[in-house]
Amino acid sequence: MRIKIIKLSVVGIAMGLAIGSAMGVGVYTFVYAKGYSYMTNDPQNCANCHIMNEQYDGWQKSSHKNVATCNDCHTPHDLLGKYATKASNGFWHSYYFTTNSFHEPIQLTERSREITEQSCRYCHQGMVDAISVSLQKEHTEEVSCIRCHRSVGHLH
Amino acid sequence: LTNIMERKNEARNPFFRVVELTDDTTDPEIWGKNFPLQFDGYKKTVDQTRTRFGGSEASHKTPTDADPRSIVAQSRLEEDPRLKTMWDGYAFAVDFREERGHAFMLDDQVFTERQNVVKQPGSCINCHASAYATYKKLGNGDIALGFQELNKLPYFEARKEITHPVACIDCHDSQTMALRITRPAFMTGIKAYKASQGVENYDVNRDATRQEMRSFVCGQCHVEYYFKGADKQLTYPWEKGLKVENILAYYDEVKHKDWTHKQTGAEVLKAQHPEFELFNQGIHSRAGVACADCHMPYKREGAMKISDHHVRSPLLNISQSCQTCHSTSESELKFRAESIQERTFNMRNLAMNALVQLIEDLKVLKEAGATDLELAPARDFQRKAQFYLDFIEAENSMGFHAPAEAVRILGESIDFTRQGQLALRETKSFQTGQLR
Amino acid sequence: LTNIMERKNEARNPFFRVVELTDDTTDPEIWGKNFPLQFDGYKKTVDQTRTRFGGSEASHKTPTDADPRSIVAQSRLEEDPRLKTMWDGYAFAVDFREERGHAFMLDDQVFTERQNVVKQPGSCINCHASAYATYKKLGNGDIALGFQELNKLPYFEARKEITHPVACIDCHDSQTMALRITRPAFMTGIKAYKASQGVENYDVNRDATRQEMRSFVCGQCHVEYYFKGADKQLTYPWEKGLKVENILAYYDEVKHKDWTHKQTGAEVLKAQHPEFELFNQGIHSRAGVACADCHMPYKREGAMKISDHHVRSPLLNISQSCQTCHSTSESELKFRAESIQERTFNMRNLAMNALVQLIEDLKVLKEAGATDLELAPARDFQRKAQFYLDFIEAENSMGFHAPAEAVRILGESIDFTRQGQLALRETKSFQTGQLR
Ligand code: HEC
Ligand code: HEC
Ligand code: HEC
Ligand code: HEC
Ligand code: HEC
Ligand code: HEC
Ligand code: HEC
Ligand code: HEC
Ligand code: HEC
Ligand code: HEC
Ligand code: HEC
Ligand code: HEC
Ligand code: HEC
Ligand code: HEC
Ligand SMILES: [Ca+2]
Ligand SMILES: [Ca+2]
Repeated sequence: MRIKIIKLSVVGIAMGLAIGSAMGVGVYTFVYAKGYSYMTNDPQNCANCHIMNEQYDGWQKSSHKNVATCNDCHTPHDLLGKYATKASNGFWHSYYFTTNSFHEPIQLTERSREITEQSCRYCHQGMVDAISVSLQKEHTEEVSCIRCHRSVGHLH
Repeated sequence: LTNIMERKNEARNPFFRVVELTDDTTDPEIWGKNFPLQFDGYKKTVDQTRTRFGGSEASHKTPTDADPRSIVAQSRLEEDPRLKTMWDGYAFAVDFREERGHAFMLDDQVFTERQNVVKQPGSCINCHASAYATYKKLGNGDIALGFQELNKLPYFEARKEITHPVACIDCHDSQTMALRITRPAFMTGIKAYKASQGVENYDVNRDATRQEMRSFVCGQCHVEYYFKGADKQLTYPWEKGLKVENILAYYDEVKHKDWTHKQTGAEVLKAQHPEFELFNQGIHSRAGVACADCHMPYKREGAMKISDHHVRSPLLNISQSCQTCHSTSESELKFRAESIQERTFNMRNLAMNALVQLIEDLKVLKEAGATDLELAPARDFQRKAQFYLDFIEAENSMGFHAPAEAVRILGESIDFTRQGQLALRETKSFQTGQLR
Repeated sequence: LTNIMERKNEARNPFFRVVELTDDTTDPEIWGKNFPLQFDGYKKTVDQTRTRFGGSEASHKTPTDADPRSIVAQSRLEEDPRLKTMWDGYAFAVDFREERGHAFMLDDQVFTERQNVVKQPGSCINCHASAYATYKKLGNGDIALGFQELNKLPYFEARKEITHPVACIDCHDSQTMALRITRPAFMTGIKAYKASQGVENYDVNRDATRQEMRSFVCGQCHVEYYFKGADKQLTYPWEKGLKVENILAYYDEVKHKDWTHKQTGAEVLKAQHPEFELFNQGIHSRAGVACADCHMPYKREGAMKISDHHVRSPLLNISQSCQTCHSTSESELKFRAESIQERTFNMRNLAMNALVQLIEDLKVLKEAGATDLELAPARDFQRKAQFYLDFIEAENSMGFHAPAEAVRILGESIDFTRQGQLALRETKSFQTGQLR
C-alpha cells in the first residue's frame, strides 16, 4: 500500500501541474469518494461508484467473472503502467464523477481501448497468435478483439 | 503503446516453416505443409449442402467426354424457367447453375454449356483459377502486363496456362502471409471508385486497412464485370460508384450491351454476382464487418484459433459466423436472415413476372411490325428493368447483404418495367389493336 | 443486448409518497408531486425542434377566435401539394400538419380545420386526451362501456368530458406505477391479432411482459384505425394480422372505405400513423427493443436512472437513445438513420408521382365519359396503391422502424399504380383516343 501511495502522489502532482484548478476537486473526491478504490483489484471497489454498477452487474454475469477482474482488463499489465493508469483513472473519474461532466453512456477512451485490447492478448496470446497480426507486413495492424468480443467482460 | 505492440509482433513467430514458400509456389498442398489447419478447411469447399436460398445441391449426372463431371449444382433454369425468357439469346439461357464451393470453380467454368454457345475469352480465367503465377509468367514478372495477355488469349489457350482453382497465393503474400490483392482488374476498379469518392491515386495494397483487406480479397471476384474492347480486358464498372444506378449510367455512357434480346431486340445487360457492390450498401459494411467475418469466421482448433478456410454459407455455421456479434439464439438468427431473404424473394418474383409481361408485349408488337422508333422507349425500359432485377437475382445473398437496398432496387425495376408497358400503349401499333 | 434491457429494467428507484394518488387522479400536476423528475420531462413535450424528417417546426400564426393557437407545426400539405391530390375530397386535403409533442395533442385536434369540414365523433378523443377517468364516469366504472358511450357522442359533446392531454393515469397504475393498458380499442385489437397468431383469449394486462408493455402503451394510439358502424366505435383492423396486406384484406372484407375520391370516384382508404404495425415488422422489435427504449430512454438524474418522459425524436438525443446499445459515434448513428430515411423518402416520391399520374388518367377518362364498369379495375388499383403508399407516408419514422419492409410496401404500391394505368389502357374509351 505504502509504495502505491508514493507512486500515486508522484503522478498526482504531475497532473496537478498540468491541470491546476481541476486538481482540487479531483483530489477531494479521490480521497473522500473512495477514488483510491482504483488502487485495489477488488471489482467491488469499482462499484463504489454507482456509475460503475452497470459494468459490475454485467461482469458478474460474464464469462470472465471467475477469471478476470476489472483491472485485469482496464489497466496495463506492467507494474508502473498499471498504477500510473489506476492513478490517472482514479483521478479523472473522481473528477468527472463529482463534476458530473462526462459523456453518457460512458465509453472507453482511446487509451483504455488500447489497454483493454492488450489485456486480451496478455491472457490469450497462445490462442490468438495465429490470427493476431498478418505478420511482418508493413504498418502492421492488430485485429481488434473487442470488435467481436465486446461483451466478454460485462454483457453489453 | 503502438511501439509496445510492434515490439511484441517482431518478437512473435507464429508459424514454423516446414517448407520454404516462394512467390511462385502455386500448389496449395505445399502451403498446406506450413498451414495444415487452413489447408484442411480449404479442401472442405467440396462439400455441398443446401440452405433455404443458398449453399448448393449436389445433383448427379452421367459423365460424358465433353463433360466428365458426375456431380453438378442444381440448375437455376429448371428451378425458374422465367430466367430463360429474361436471358433469351444469351448463353445464360442455355446453362446457369447455383454456384458452389471454391474447389469447383475451375471445372464448372470449363464444362458449363455456356462454353459451347460462344467462344469465351481468357479473361474468364481471372476469377476461376490461381492466376497469379500465370500473370507473372505471361508478363515476364509484370502482372499487369500478364493480365492483359491472359485476357487476349482464347479461353482454352488460357486454360492451358493454369492448374489450380483459387489458391493460397491468390490471397496471401508467401513470406508474411499478409492478405494481398493480386487481381489487376480490382486494383484498377477500386482505384477508379475511390477517385469518384475524391480519393486520388489509391493503391489498394498500400492504402487498404487490414479489415478492408478482409473484404477486398473477395471483392476481386465477387463483383459485376464486363470485357472491355476487342482485347476483352476484364473491367469493373465502378468509375461512377458502386450503386446499381452508377453502374448502369457507366454502361450507358460507354454504350455497352451484353447481347441483343432475342424476342424483343432490346440491347440488354447481364448483371453478375455483385456481392461486393451490394454489400457495400448495407449496414454490416457501414459497421466495419468484412466478408471474412461471416464467411471465414474464426474457429477454435485446439489451443489456437484460426480463420475457417471452409468458405461457405454462414447459415451453415451460425454459431461462429454470427453469434460472437449477435448474442441471440441460432434459430432466431436464422429466422432473421431468412425473413430478409423471403421478403427479397417475393419482390424478385413480382419484378420477374412484370418483366416477362413486358417482354411478351414487346414481342407481340415487334412481330406485328411495330417500328424500331416506336419500340425504342420500351426497349430502353427493358434494359433498365432487367439490369436492376438481375442485379439482385445474380447477387447471391438473396438480399441479406443489404436488405433495404435490395428491395429498393427491385421496386425500381418494377417501375421501369411498367413504364415500358405504358410506353408501348402510346404507340400507333398498339392503338391499331395489336396487343389484343 | 437483451441483457442490457434486462439490466436496465432492474433500475429501481425509491418513490416518496408526497400525495396519495387514486385511480381517479387525472391531473398530472398532482402525480408530479410524487414524481417531479418524470413530470418535468413530461412538460418538456412542448418543445419543437426539427430533424431531417421528424421532430416538428414551430410556425407562427395569428390567433383567431376559431383557432386561438399562435404556434402550430408546419403544414405537410404546403411541403408537398401532391398530398392534396391523393386525398382530394377528404378532410386531410384541407389541413394536415407535422405532428408534434404530446402536450399539444388536445388543442391540435380541437382546432384542426378538419373539424370544420366534417362533423367528427367522440371517438377521436380516445387518442388525444386523458380519457381513462372519462371512461369510468360514462360507464359507471365499466371502462369498456364508457368507451362505447364516448364514441357515440358528437366530438364537441365528448370534448366537454375531458380536460388533459394524455396523462400519467393513461399509462400507469396509480398505486404500483406499473404500466397498464387503458384503451379498450387496443385490448380488443391486440386480442384479435393474437388470435390470428393462434393465441386464444389474450388479456393484455394479464399476459403481456413488461418489455412488451413498454411498446403496447404507445400502441394504444400510434396505430392505424377506423370507426366501425353507425356508433363510430374506434376499431383497430388487426384481425388478419399487422402487415399492410392483412389490414387491406380486412378493409376489403368488411367493405370499408374512408371516402370516395373526388377526381376518380374510387372508394379509397386513408392510413394513419401505423407506427406500431410497421415497427412490428422490423429488426428492432424482433430483437425485443421497445418504443420506450428509444423514445423514453433512461437518463441519469443524480443517483438514479429514470425514463425520460420528454417523449420525442430519438435523433434529438442519440447518446441516450442509441448509444446504450450501439457503441459507435453519434454522427455515425445519425448517418445510418438518415440514409435509411433518405432511401425511403426517394421511393415514397417515386410512388407518389406514379399515383398522381394514375389519378390524372382516371380523371380524364372519367370526364371523357368512361363507364364505371370500364373504370372499376383501375379504381381498385388506386385503392390498393394509395393505401400502401399512405401506410408509409403516414407512418412517422420515414421507414426507420422497419427499413426493408417500408421500401417493400412502396415498391408494391408502384406496381399497383402502374397496373391501374395499364388497366385503363385496355378500356374502349382509351382505344378511342381519350387519353390523348
Ligand atoms: C470515483 C468513482 C469511480 C470509481 C471508484 C471507479 N470509476 Fe470508473 N468511471 C467513473 C466515471 C465518473 C467515469 C466516466 C468518466 C469518463 O467517461 O471518462 C468512469 C469511466 C470508466 C471507464 C471508461 C472511461 C475510460 O477511462 O476509458 C473505465 C474503463 C472505468 N471507469 C473503469 C473503472 C475501474 C476498472 C474501476 C475500479 C478499479 C473504476 N472504474 C472505479 C467513476 C468511477
Ligand atoms: C486475466 C486473464 C484474462 C483476460 C485479461 C482476458 N481473458 Fe478471456 N478468458 C480468460 C480465461 C481464463 C478464460 C476461460 C474461461 C472459461 O472457460 O470459463 C477466458 C475466456 C475467454 C473467451 C471464451 C468465453 C467467451 O466469453 O466466449 C473469450 C471469447 C475471451 N476470453 C476473450 C477475451 C477478450 C476479448 C479479452 C479482452 C477484452 C479477454 N478475454 C481478457 C482469461 C482472460
Ligand atoms: C471477426 C471476429 C473475431 C475477432 C476479431 C476475434 N475473435 Fe475471438 N473468436 C471469434 C469466434 C467466432 C470464436 C469462436 C471460435 C469457436 O467457437 O470455434 C472466437 C473464439 C475465441 C476464444 C476461444 C473461446 C473458447 O471457445 O474458449 C478466445 C479466447 C478468443 N476468441 C479471443 C480473442 C482475442 C484475444 C482476439 C483479439 C486478438 C479475438 N478473439 C478476435 C471471433 C473473433
Ligand atoms: C474480460 C475483460 C473485461 C473485464 C473483466 C471488465 N471489462 Fe470493462 N470493458 C471491457 C471491454 C472489452 C470494454 C469495451 C466495450 C465496448 O467498447 O463496447 C469495456 C468497457 C468498459 C467501460 C466503458 C463503458 C462500457 O460499458 O462500454 C467501463 C466503465 C468498464 N468497462 C468498467 C469495468 C468494470 C467496473 C469492471 C469490473 C466490474 C470491468 N469493466 C471488467 C472488458 C472488460
Ligand atoms: C454479416 C454477414 C455477412 C457478410 C459481412 C457477408 N456475407 Fe455473404 N452471405 C451472408 C449470408 C447470411 C448469406 C446467405 C447464405 C444463404 O442463403 O445460405 C450470404 C451469401 C453469400 C454468397 C452466396 C453463398 C451461398 O451459399 O450460395 C456469397 C457468394 C457471398 N455471400 C459472398 C460475400 C462477399 C463477397 C462478401 C463481402 C463483400 C460477403 N458475402 C459479406 C452473410 C454475410
Ligand atoms: C479467384 C476468384 C475468387 C475469389 C478471390 C473468391 N471467390 Fe468465392 N467464388 C468464386 C467462384 C468462381 C465461385 C463459384 C464456384 C463454382 O460454383 O464452381 C465462388 C463461390 C463462393 C461461395 C459460394 C459457396 C456455395 O456453397 O455456394 C462463397 C460463399 C464465396 N465464394 C465466398 C467468398 C469469400 C468470402 C471470398 C473471400 C474471402 C471469396 N469467395 C473469394 C470466386 C472467387
Ligand atoms: C469478375 C469475376 C468473374 C469472371 C470474370 C467470371 N466469373 Fe464465373 N463466377 C464468378 C463468381 C464470383 C461466381 C460465383 C457466384 C455466382 O455464380 O453468381 C462464378 C460462377 C460461375 C459459374 C457457376 C455458376 C453458373 O453460372 O453456372 C460458371 C459456370 C462460371 N462462373 C463461368 C464463367 C465464364 C464462362 C466466364 C467467362 C465468360 C466467367 N465465369 C467469368 C466470378 C467470375
Ligand atoms: C479466398 C481468399 C483466401 C484463400 C484462397 C486462402 N486464404 Fe488464408 N486467409 C484469408 C483471409 C481473409 C484470412 C484472414 C487474414 C486477416 O485477418 O488478416 C486468412 C488467414 C490465413 C492465415 C492467418 C491465420 C488465420 O487463420 O487467420 C493463414 C496462415 C492462412 N490464411 C493460410 C492459408 C493457406 C495455407 C491457404 C491455402 C490452402 C489459404 N490461406 C488460402 C483468405 C484466403
Ligand atoms: C463482426 C460482427 C458481426 C457479424 C459477424 C455479424 N453481424 Fe449482424 N450486425 C452487426 C452489426 C454491427 C450490425 C448493425 C446493427 C448494430 O450496430 O448492432 C448488424 C446488423 C444485423 C442485422 C440487421 C441489419 C440488417 O442488415 O438487416 C441482421 C439481420 C444481422 N446483423 C444478422 C446477422 C447474421 C445472420 C449474421 C451471420 C451470418 C451476422 N449478422 C453476422 C455485426 C455483425
Ligand atoms: C430503435 C429505436 C426506435 C424504436 C424501438 C421506435 N422508434 Fe420511433 N422513431 C425512431 C427514429 C430514429 C425515428 C425518426 C425520428 C426523426 O426522423 O427525427 C422515429 C420516429 C417516430 C415518430 C415520429 C417522431 C417525430 O419526431 O416526428 C413516432 C411518432 C414514433 N417514432 C413512434 C414510435 C412508436 C409508437 C414505437 C413503438 C411501436 C417506436 N416509435 C419505436 C426510433 C425508434
Ligand atoms: C393517448 C394517445 C397516445 C399515447 C398513449 C401515446 N401517444 Fe405519442 N402522440 C399522440 C398524439 C395525438 C401525438 C401528436 C400530438 C400533436 O401533434 O399535437 C403524438 C406524438 C408523438 C410523437 C411525435 C413528437 C414530435 O416531436 O413529433 C412521438 C415521438 C410519440 N408520440 C411517441 C410516443 C411514445 C413512444 C409513446 C409511448 C411511450 C406514445 N407516443 C404514447 C398520441 C399518443
Ligand atoms: C387511434 C388513435 C387516434 C385516433 C382515434 C385519432 N388520432 Fe389524431 N393522432 C393520433 C396520433 C398517434 C397522432 C400523431 C401522429 C401523426 O400525426 O401521424 C395524431 C395526430 C393528429 C393531429 C396532428 C397532425 C395532423 O394530422 O394535422 C390532428 C390534427 C389529429 N390527430 C386529429 C384527429 C381527429 C380529428 C381525429 C378523429 C377523426 C383523430 N385525430 C383521431 C392518434 C389518433
Ligand atoms: C405515454 C405513456 C406515459 C405517460 C403519459 C407517462 N408515463 Fe411514466 N412511464 C412510461 C413508461 C413506458 C415507463 C417505463 C416503465 C417500465 O420500464 O416498466 C414509465 C416509467 C415511469 C416511472 C418509473 C420510473 C422511471 O422513470 O422509469 C414513473 C415514476 C413514472 N413513469 C411517472 C410518470 C408520471 C408522474 C407521469 C405524468 C406526469 C407519467 N409517468 C406519464 C410511460 C408513460
Ligand atoms: C435497446 C437496444 C437498442 C436501442 C436503444 C437501439 N438499437 Fe438499433 N439495434 C439493436 C439491435 C438488437 C439491432 C439488431 C442487430 C443486432 O442484433 O445488432 C439493431 C439494429 C439497428 C440497425 C440495423 C437494422 C435496421 O433496422 O436497419 C440500425 C440502423 C440501428 N439499429 C440504429 C439505431 C438507432 C439510430 C437507434 C436510436 C434511435 C437505435 N438503433 C437504438 C438494438 C438497439
Ligand atoms: Ca450457392
Ligand atoms: Ca413530428
